[in-house]
Amino acid sequence: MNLKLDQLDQIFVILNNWLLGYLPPVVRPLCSSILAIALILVTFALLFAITTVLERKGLGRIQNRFGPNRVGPCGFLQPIADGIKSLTKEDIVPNPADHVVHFLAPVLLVAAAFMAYAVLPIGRNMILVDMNAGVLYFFAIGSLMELAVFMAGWSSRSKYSLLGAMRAIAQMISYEVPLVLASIVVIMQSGSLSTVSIVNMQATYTGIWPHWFVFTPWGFAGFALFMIAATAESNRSPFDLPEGESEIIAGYYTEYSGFKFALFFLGEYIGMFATSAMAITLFLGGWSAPFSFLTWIPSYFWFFAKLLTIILTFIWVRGTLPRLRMDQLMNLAWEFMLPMTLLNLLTAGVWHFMPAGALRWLICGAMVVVPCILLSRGLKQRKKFQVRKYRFSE
Amino acid sequence: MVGKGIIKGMVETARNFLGSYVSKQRLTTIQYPEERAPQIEAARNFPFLVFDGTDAEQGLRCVACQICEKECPPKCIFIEKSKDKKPDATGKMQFYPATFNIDISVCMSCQICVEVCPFDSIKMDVVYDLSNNDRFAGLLLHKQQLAKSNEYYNTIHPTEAAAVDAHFAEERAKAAARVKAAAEAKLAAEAKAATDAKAKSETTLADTQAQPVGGGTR
Amino acid sequence: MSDATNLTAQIDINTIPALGKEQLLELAMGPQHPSTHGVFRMNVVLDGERVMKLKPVFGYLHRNHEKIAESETYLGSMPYTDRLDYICSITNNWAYAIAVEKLAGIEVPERAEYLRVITGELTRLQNHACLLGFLMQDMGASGTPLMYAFREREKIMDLFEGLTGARMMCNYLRFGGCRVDTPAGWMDAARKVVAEFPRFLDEYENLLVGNEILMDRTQEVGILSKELAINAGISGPMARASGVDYDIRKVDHYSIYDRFNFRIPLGERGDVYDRYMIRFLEMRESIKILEQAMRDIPDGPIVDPKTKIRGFRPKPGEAYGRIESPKGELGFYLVSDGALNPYRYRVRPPSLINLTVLEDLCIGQNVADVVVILGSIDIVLGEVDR
Amino acid sequence: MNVSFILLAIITVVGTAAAMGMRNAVHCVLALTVGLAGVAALYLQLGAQFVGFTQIMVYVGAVAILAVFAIMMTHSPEPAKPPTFSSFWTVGSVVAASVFAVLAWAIHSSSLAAHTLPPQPEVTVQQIGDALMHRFVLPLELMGLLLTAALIGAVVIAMNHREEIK
Repeated sequence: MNLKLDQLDQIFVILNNWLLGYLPPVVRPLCSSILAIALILVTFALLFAITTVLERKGLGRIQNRFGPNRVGPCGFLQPIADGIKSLTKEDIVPNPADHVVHFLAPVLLVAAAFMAYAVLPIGRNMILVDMNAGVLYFFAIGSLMELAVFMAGWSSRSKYSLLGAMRAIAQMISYEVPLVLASIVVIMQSGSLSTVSIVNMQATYTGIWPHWFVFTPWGFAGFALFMIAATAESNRSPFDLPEGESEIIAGYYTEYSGFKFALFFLGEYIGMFATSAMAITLFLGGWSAPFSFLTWIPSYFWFFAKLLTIILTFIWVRGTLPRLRMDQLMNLAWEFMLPMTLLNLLTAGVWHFMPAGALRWLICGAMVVVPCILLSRGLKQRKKFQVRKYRFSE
Repeated sequence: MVGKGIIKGMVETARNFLGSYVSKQRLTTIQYPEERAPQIEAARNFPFLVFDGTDAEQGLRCVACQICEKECPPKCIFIEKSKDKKPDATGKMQFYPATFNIDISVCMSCQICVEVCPFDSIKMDVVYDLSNNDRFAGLLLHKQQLAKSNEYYNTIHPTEAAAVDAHFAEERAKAAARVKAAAEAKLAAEAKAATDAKAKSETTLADTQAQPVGGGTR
Repeated sequence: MSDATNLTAQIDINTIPALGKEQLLELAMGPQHPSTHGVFRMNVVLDGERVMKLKPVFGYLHRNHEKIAESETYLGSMPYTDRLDYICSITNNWAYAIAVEKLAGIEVPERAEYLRVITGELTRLQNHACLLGFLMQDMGASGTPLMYAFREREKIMDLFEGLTGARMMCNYLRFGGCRVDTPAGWMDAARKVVAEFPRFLDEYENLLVGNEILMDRTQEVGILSKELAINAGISGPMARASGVDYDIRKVDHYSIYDRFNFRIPLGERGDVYDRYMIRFLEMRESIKILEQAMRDIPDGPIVDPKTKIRGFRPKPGEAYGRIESPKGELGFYLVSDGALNPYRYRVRPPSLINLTVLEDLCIGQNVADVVVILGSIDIVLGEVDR
Repeated sequence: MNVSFILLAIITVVGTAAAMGMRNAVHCVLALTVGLAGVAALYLQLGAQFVGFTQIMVYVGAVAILAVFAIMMTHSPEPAKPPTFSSFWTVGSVVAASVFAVLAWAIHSSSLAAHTLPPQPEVTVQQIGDALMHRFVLPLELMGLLLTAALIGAVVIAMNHREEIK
């Protein structure tokens, strides 16, 4: 029984090896990577399709309406209709636009977004490349997306696109700092930049409890900070200023239509999944099960379950919050996120050198919570915002 | 503490998310082609012409007095009076509209034509799926499309139609009495009928003003 | 403020005291823009994202309302007033009816006055609910508050349909009363809607009133000083948010408003948050009025029997009728020369006059604030352009 | 060498050459980005993952963006049309030639030129970290101090600027 479950867990690895067995050894590495890449492309494109439906339906339910429910069972074939629509739409390129760059921007965006998956362990032994510098690779690829966004905004020759691109780049650069700083605590603790060894470290258990980094004070703070920064990095509400539709139409992709527009959507969602997957890898134990007695469930199931949970949270947040303003966004990054991530680094160091026990928990917890409260209170007081009382005239 | 308001909001949306699955109060959407909103009696959309009996040509109540044409604020009604006469709803000989067109692309559903009509012949319809491929000819409704039976009127506005029917029954009874009287005094009949018609139109007018059409008070 | 005939009006960039011309970005927000509340254009000059100058351009929706009314009978203009501020048609009817009643000296029966107050306050509820939703939409809240507001508005519109036959273009009031009386069961349905409305307000309060992002976005943004509000003739909730204690329901005591016990909320700062909250609090006061009116409504005729539907000719003279519409002071000025149609017909639209201070509110703010400020003014382009 | 090296070298050279030759400043930056990415790929080909990714992150992600920002801040809508030959060419060639000479001398005199490459050990990030933390700890800490000071300075400037607006 146990053996069979293990086989189920490793089914993709086994299938891969079995298929490659029929090929001459010379082409095996190449074919193996092509197979894996194709699988990742298909899986995450499919996840994108499902997410669009889930998002629209979820937002619909949050807003007390149905959401798409006409195409296919419960509207779940809606992405196919959307895809056909965007494929058959006319591809309009503005006349003064820089045609080459205008064309390259969505391609680069999607390519960069997909490249990030190379170092994300989707399941046990399921990773494209186990790199020594995996985390570094991820952030390096992430910075390519900024370039794509700039290219889109600049090449459109539209003021709205340009404003959107400026906003997007400023936002992505600002939030890359806390994003990287928030993930450094994990690297400090695990002593490795390899995503595989980071997950392997977390996939051990004390009793039934896993050693996920999120279950430590610095890990929790790091996770929260990482998620806030990731929301901003992937331009999700409430940080969706670059495409703030009520202000600058659609931001940097205002002048895109048809399938290129769809590619931007694809790129954004794929990027969002990638950052979420990175958060899972760094803090939520990657593919490891939340309890030791649940380890018999295949590892990739846990990975996607965690990913879906994060996506649903993104949708929930989007359905609730209004958008921030540019200066407030920047203030949040530089005045709250940055000091907090730096303090979190210190906390992680203290945690590392203190003996395990309740005292360590207490001190490190205080080191995270107290500055957070002080900082947010200080910011709130300086801005003087409050729920006001009103006078009435009879 | 920063974040309290945000968390409160998140709880509220979660409540609505779940609530939309259990409570009809939260999910008010009606799935249009399959489900339809319940018919509201007072609803109004575009005008139509009422006819009595089965023959739309013969039973048409409209006497082509052209008041509605004159009073219509956007001037979307076009009437051409007939040359000959036919008996109207109370059996009196009247003109009838040779042409009666309403351009519903111009009509703004204000119901003023209904309020000013002294003959209870133009009423508001409730149909709303009137989309058409031809935006000019397709939205110009002619007499044949406009004429709808009194039974139909009774189904869409029962209270109002009952009042109108009662009024007509009274008028018909009066007219019958008049016919009877006319048979007794044949000579004076024609002159008398002329004055009666005038009087009748005035009483109807006063009636419409005192108790406007459309309400449930009558 | 703007020249409707000169739609291509551009800003003379040389008049702006700034670093230099090449630093500035001219941006035409609208007429095709998601958050201009209709067809409206703002020619904005930006330094980065700061607004240095703003020129509102309107008139895209101009449809000759006043001139049409001068060639139309008095009654014939009534349905056209629905289309001024198409969110609150009944209050438009009301202001026009008051003007004509003053002109012709018509009395309104008791029950009709109560019906007017009830429908008018329901209109205020739905207008304010929608406005808060639209404002949040402009702030990028992906439509959730707007959909909640629309859910409630739907209930009020169902009431309007049950009473007047139409959901938006009610065309309900007549000179000297109302067009129809309430059908059976309507008043109970209305009581139910009004009784349930506070629940929506509580929900709204939970969702947004304490929200930090909302406070950050709206507080100290778009401040309208009390002096400017008075000098520019601002009225309605916008003036009251700046602390001007001016509500025509209290000032004029028109209709039967002096019989009801209600309060006027007043703001201090005059920023977007105050304008937002004043409307929120006004809804609570409206509910109070509605509860009292529904309790006290007497039986009786609903229209003055003396008024004629056809051939209505007021004596020569002039009259100005005004009410506190949800957006501010809505007035109609009529001159009669004894004919079937008014000699002069003029609307004092609150949206237009409140909009005139837009540039003063926006200068120095962010682009993102411009749409929020515009949203907080609460305009309906049907009324601005007429 | 092998095919991939030649390919990457061509990309790098073409990219940097295009960066010099193109008229539109933004195109130049984009071409330069291609060149820098090519260099990063060369690093990766040599097995230096850390350096390669840092190259992408710093040069493609940050420096290129900084460059386009600088161009956009000072941009004029029409790209200026400088004359094909300018007096700066001589100066430029002299600088280029001297840089080339210095580099060529350095390569020539170094042990690399001996054509006897020692078996390359796999350099892991761990080793780089160890080296930084033991042998080069003082320079690293100094650099870190400098950068942290810069970062805090940036924050302080940002904070002051906000109050100035008010």
